[in-house]
Amino acid sequence: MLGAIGVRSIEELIGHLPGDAKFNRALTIPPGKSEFEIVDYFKERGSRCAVGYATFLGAGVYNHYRPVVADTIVQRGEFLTSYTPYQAEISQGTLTQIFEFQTMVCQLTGMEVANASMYDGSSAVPEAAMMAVRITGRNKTLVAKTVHPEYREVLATYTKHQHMPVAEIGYDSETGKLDLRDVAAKLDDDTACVIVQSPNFFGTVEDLDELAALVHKRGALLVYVFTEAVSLGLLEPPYMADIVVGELQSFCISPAYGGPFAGIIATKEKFIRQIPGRLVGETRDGDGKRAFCLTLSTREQHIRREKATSNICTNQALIALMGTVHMSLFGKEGLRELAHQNLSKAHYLASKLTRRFDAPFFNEFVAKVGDPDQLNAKLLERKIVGGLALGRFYPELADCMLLCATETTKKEAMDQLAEAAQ
Amino acid sequence: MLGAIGVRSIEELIGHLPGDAKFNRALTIPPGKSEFEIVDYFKERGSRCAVGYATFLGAGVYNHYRPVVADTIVQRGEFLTSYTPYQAEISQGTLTQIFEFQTMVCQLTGMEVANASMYDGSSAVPEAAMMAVRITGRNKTLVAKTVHPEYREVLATYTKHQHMPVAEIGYDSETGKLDLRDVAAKLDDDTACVIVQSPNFFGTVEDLDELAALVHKRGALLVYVFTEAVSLGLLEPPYMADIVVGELQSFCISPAYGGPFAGIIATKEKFIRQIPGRLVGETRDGDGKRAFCLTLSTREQHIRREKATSNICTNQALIALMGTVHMSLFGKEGLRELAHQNLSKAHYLASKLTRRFDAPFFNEFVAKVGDPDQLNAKLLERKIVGGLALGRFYPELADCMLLCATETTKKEAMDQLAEAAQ
Amino acid sequence: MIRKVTSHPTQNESLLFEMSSPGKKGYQLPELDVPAVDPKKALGAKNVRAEIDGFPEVSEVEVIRHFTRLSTWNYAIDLGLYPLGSCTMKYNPRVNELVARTEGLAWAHPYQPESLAQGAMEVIATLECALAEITGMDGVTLQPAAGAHGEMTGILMVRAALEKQGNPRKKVLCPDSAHGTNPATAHMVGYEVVNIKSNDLGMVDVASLAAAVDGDTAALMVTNPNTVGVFEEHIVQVAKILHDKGAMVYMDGANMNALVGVARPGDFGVDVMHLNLHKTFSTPHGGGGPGSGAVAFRSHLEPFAPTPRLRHKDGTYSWDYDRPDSIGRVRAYYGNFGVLVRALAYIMAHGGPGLRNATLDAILNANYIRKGLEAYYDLPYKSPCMHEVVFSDDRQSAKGVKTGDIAKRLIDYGFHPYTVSFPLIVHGALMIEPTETESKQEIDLFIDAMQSIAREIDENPDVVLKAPHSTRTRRVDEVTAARKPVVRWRPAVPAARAAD
Amino acid sequence: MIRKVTSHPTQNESLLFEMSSPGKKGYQLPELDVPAVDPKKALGAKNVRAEIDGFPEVSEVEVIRHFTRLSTWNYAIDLGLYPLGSCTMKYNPRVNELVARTEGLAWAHPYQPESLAQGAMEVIATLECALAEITGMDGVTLQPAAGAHGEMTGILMVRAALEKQGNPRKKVLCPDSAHGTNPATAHMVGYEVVNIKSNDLGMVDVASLAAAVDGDTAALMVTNPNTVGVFEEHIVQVAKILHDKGAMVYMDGANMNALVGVARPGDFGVDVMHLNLHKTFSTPHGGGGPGSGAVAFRSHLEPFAPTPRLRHKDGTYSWDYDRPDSIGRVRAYYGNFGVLVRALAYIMAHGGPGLRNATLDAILNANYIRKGLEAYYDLPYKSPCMHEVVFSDDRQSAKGVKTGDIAKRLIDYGFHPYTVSFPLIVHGALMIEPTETESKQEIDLFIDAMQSIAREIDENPDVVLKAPHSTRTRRVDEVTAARKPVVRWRPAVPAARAAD
Ligand SMILES: Cc1ncc(COP(=O)(O)O)c(C=O)c1O
Ligand SMILES: Cc1ncc(COP(=O)(O)O)c(C=O)c1O
Repeated sequence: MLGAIGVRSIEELIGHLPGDAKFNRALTIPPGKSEFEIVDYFKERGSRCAVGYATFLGAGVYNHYRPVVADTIVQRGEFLTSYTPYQAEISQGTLTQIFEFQTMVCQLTGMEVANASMYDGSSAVPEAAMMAVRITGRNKTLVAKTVHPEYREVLATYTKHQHMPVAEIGYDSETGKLDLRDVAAKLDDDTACVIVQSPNFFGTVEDLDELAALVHKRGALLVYVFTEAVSLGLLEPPYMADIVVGELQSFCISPAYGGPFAGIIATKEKFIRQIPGRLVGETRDGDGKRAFCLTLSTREQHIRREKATSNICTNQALIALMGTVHMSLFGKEGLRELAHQNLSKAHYLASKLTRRFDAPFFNEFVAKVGDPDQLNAKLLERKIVGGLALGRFYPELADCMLLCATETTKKEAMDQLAEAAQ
Repeated sequence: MLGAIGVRSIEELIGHLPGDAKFNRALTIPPGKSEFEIVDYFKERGSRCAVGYATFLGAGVYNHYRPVVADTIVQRGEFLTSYTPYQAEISQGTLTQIFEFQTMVCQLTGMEVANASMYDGSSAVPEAAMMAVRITGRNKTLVAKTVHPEYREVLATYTKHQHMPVAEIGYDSETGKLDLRDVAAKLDDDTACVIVQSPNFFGTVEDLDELAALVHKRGALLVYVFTEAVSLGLLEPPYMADIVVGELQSFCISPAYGGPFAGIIATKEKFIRQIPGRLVGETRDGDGKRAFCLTLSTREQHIRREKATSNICTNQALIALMGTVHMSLFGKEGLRELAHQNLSKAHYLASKLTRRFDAPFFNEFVAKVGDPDQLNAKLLERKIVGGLALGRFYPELADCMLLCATETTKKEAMDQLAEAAQ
Repeated sequence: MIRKVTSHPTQNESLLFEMSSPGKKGYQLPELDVPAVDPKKALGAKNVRAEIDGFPEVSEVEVIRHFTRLSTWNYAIDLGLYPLGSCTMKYNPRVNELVARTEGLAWAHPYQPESLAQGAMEVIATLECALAEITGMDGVTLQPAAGAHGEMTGILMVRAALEKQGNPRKKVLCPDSAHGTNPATAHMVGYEVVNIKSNDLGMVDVASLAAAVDGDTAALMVTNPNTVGVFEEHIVQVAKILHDKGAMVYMDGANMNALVGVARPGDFGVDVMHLNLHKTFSTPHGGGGPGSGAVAFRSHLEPFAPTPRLRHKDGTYSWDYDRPDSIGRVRAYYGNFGVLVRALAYIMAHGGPGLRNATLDAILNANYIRKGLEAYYDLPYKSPCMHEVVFSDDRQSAKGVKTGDIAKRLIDYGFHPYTVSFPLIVHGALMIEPTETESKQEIDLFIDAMQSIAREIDENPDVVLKAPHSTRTRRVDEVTAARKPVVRWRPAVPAARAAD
Repeated sequence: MIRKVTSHPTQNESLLFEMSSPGKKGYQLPELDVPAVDPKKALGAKNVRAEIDGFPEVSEVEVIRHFTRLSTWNYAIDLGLYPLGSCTMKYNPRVNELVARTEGLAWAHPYQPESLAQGAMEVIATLECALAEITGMDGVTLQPAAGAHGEMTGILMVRAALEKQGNPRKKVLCPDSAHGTNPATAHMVGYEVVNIKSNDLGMVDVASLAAAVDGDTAALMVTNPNTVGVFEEHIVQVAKILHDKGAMVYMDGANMNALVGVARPGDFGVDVMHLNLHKTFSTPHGGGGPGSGAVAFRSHLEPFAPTPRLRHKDGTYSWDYDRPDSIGRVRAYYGNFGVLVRALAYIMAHGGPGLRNATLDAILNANYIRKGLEAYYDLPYKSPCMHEVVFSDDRQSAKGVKTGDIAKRLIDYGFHPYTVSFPLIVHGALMIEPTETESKQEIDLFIDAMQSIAREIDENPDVVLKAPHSTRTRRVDEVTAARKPVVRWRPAVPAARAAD
């Protein structure tokens, strides 16, 4: 090849790099390791990460069963090693699957349109707020304190320099639901949207009807956030919301120390041109057959540049595929049954502890336990990872922990936890 | 569907089964379990099987690294879930791969033709003997006592009712090699073949030239057996043999408590019509393009019935595919390097112990250890599975164990073993 | 009209040997942590080989691509209906692949101490019990590697038992509908094969059987349901005829998918039988194996079962090698363990009730196809069919179109063909077995395709005779392949000198 | 002549919603081991939804087949060369998929006690160090989920630093060759975007840059090598121009595959940059993600990096949330950890020397293609190219054939097309990046195909204008798709009432 190019050495090909820009020593990274040394390396690291523990952690990342089939499918090279489906004629597999994904997300959330995925639930929140700002021409955002604390941090980071003031809505200390009076007080004509999560960070199911009425009366949009997708197997979907964002991690995606996950954003048909990210649309091919392709890309950065709806480019396609497979496998009945098992397990656990809030909950709830750290330490001795001590995010709840039970949580573990909590 | 068939219930479809042949109760097998209960069940069973132990066991089943790629490929549904390639036009993937497999087996063994696979190394031995009987029209078989004991048991089972007397050849108690004088003594005009293994069960590399001369002078065939395929990365292939059979387990196939493995059988071109099992051959398709298909099936049971060369039908195709991938990945240099690492490890280990036999060996050897069971018990405490106590198969070697070291055997483990053996 | 497939480009690919370039390899080993040994010194110069001529030299990405590309040339269950009669091509659950890779099981060495193999031994014991219950037999051995291997094991056990009684006898009877492995097996065990003709219901003709059975008869090898998919209605009587003469009944259990939970060979007189776990119990065919030919037997044959036998005493499992009457080993170690794990997972997933339902669905699907096609293809045997249905090409061959041609045309319609020209008692057989895991949609498309082909044969037989038209490889010339067999690649001339 | 592909039937498949049948499901849960709760009681009747209208109802085998069939409609790296410029479609090693599934890592919860997450934290720390060494930077954050996300993170850090100095400034400069995410990002961080035109070597025009930089300039976002594959030869001077005015240099590291081991942004004046681990470090694209947009920065920007930062003290790792000057979080938790595991595995497998060789091979392959095609396609910039080469369709458009048409025709030749119409400064761009993992054979076939297409355009442009001809889906109508967007399936009329 060198001959064909007309150089004597491969080094010649970088001969033109200016000396002051060149790197003149070897990287301090050790020489290549063999496949099996690499496997051993990660096995050893993994062995130091709570293998064999029961866990009651939720708080946005949930332990659910992962059907084997999902992994079989995402490992097909045709899905794993293809790029964003720019060339429709040889990407119909991915395009068709994304179209199915968009449809299932709509069915699940009660919305009319959904995109191909967002980075995760947290980054989808500011994207929803920015979308609301574009739609309403207003700039203020109200967000419930019961929205996942890290999601709110991300919202703050994104909005800081976009002239998008953000105010927080308190919660009712009896029920853990957002404080409607506080909403009424802070809602004004500059308010673009109100962001609420349900089940909220405390696991409490929010009442949306009144809130929606209030918000819409003021001409603002209601943004609904979920972190536990399984809840939508049982919970009434947020028809009254204008934008729905959430995290699909619960659908076949392993916790993986926090990522990669898949965020979703869904909305009403009329707002479709303001939605960020990739969209797959139905069309016809030269023979008049149904086909799919990326569409409305005039919203996107590669066409619109600084005027784009977002700078998002690569999203979470393969993870969204896992979610699609999950929804396909469980389907109509299965997802409901899955949600029902989660509901039942969490309520069994709650029945043995003191709940901090009195309100309906799905598979998470806040328990009053005195000293959370002490209880968790006690549990670790029994190879149980306890709940999330809430003081970290809510000083007023320093004596509480957030506990989660899913279909994977065994009765014995719950009984052990209850006993330790006595 | 019932309607279309014209029955009212599915039970009606078995209504014609005679009452005395019907099963009138429910199976005592418990109701269906969920995927995750099944996964847990086998995890628990697996956890009771020497996980995390170093091992020095060989004796026909070897611990080698399994490149990840092999598993990726055998899990492609197109390979995993297809049948024997009867319909060539939609089976060229499998057919082409088998043709490559047959070729690599020939390159590895120095033979001219090979089949698509046998059940395993052990059952390939009697098939070779039966083949020799068909070729020579003689009926006696001589087999070295240094052929894997379980292989010899299988030979006995297969030959018992086919008028194929089998006699054993002793070994030289100094070198562990087969006793040429004993061959000379037992070889006669009724002898169809002499079966020798190299490296033999003691790990000793046999001298084949003299043996082959002796055998051929008497008009018998030489059958060469191997249990450690990796040895052929370094050892001179048995060009002088007439039939080569062996076990490919060392090529990417996990020990799996003894199976599934893949046996091979290879021979000279002139004997091709006497080879058992499936053969893939090159041909042309309707457009004159190179294509592959099953061939010479007139040898096989579905055509020849009782006159077939063997009753074998299903073989070990998917396992042979793993072997093909292994040979492709390592290739010319890699296989030699792999063999060289095995050689070096075993010689390091041997240098710290007392060898029973004085002869060249590959990655296994017999060590004099006094009381093997006692040593193994000591090693188990250090999470080491020691060698195979030989008394079980060779009473005269009751104070010896067969030890194996491969590229996976770590120096520290060998040092520990040596120290324990002091 | 072809509704099921559309053409699309698939990658061409040469043989690995043709794409090798010197020095390439796809794999890296860890550094040696002990002194490197000189092979010539250690093994003796004459024992060290030269480099392996023509062996592949390719990179990892080339390997992945090579086999990925090849795979796209295959049809598979994962792509659609695979109605090979007698092969029971049902869906292979993926969880089975996962559990078979459980570390402790996949890496268990057959010689590791029994104390460190209890988990693997329990898997074997549990499967043996389940299969005994399913077959109604008293014992099971899991050593045989496939169906034919199981047949040999079973007939060896029969022979050993008769020998023990003083006379091994001379003959094994096989219905003319039997699979080729049956007579081939009988022959390997030293028996003379006597063919028994079937009656016009496709069943063993009881009269000719009774006539054939005598003091020299060792056993009958019967397949039930037989290879035309018909249940042997007189099986109990058949068994009695043999038992009365001191002979035994061997059942080829390849078609057990029609009986699980519905009828048990142990209840209708069978003495010994094999199961194809790679058929009835969903372990993947893998392009031709691995399989497992579990053999189930009545207690009177237990002493003769292969060595070793698994024992369970006070909570621990052990291998019993003290088996004076055993036929010995039919293979090394304990069987295709990895396949056994998959079969047990399948049984656990279904459970008793689920297994029976699977059987009924398999029978339902076969009868539905029979109904859909009997107006188009000749049905040689009118008896009710079980899990598979066998047609003949009688009507079509009148127009010069044979079962093999129809099969090739099915490929254009997007299906893998049925089993061609088996069983031999049906002239020009089309042997169709859908299995229970096929949906009505898929089966309807198949029926539609078969009907459409029947019409094509009336209107334009040529399109069928020249099929397939849409595949990357056109109809292959099997005759030439067999005339001067080329079963391995060889380097082109220059390199040829060097060729091994 | 088309040498690379042959057509073959691929299975048709409808949407899951169209094949559902009531009551079917592909999955079974364990039995509930606690009392079943009544949802209406627990949640309140009005909070319990009706069944999900139109949601799939299919079996496991239907799911496997559905996605297996769909997958066969895709092109992928595993099938062949995928020369999308700027996307670095290199081979994705399979061992990375295995290690990413290591139990302890795949199942680590982001909130589990740090004492039980040390292994995962060590992986993150080790990768941060390796990337700092590779980029010549002082620190790295792995929180961003993709390149664009990394850009936002980096520009936010720039802004925070300037703010801390008292003035965030107003403008971010982007060369007209920049990727769309650059201006879009600058805008999201509240900056006005000023475009800088490139000179006729395809490089930033130093003069116009110098003219544009002033006290309102916050930063320059430069891609190096830039999007025409050319190394910015005056990069050191460029950086100085900005630094002299108190502005900073952000580097888009999407093209880092051209520099690893050869040049380090930290050495040529870059203050902050992102890396696309899903490009340079081989993590799979998965049809559009997940990725990871690691951001590397000089020490003066460290205080502003996202919260939390990983700390290492006396052998234990911990997360530091006490970051008063931090820009805050750009996402929840710590980043796309599973992607980080893969990237680290890639770096370990190559090692320092291997990484540099990969870079050189990538450059070699690009130059080889350039040589092979420069006689056939117009090369707008004659500067030496690095890892990718950009042609224009000048000559071909004269005949009415555009880069998009040539791309479609490449599909018939068995290749995925190059990047079409980017960068915008090249009219009708053909942006070709082969990467280092392609063999000479594969690249020669590509060159041969591109030459053949050039000839076709001379002889018979129509065949190119109407391409692709061989695919199961012919050229799709993107215009109609956008005119009245249908982005979800809806049931046919009857069910429609019920539709949500
Ligand atoms: C009826 C029948 N008997 C026996 C066999 C042989 O089984 P195997 O191929 O597993 O050896 C088969 C399988 O082809 C069969 O269909
Ligand atoms: C030059 C350049 N910059 C930025 C990006 C954006 O990276 P990502 O898609 O990971 O957000 C890309 C990828 O398309 C790119 O090619």
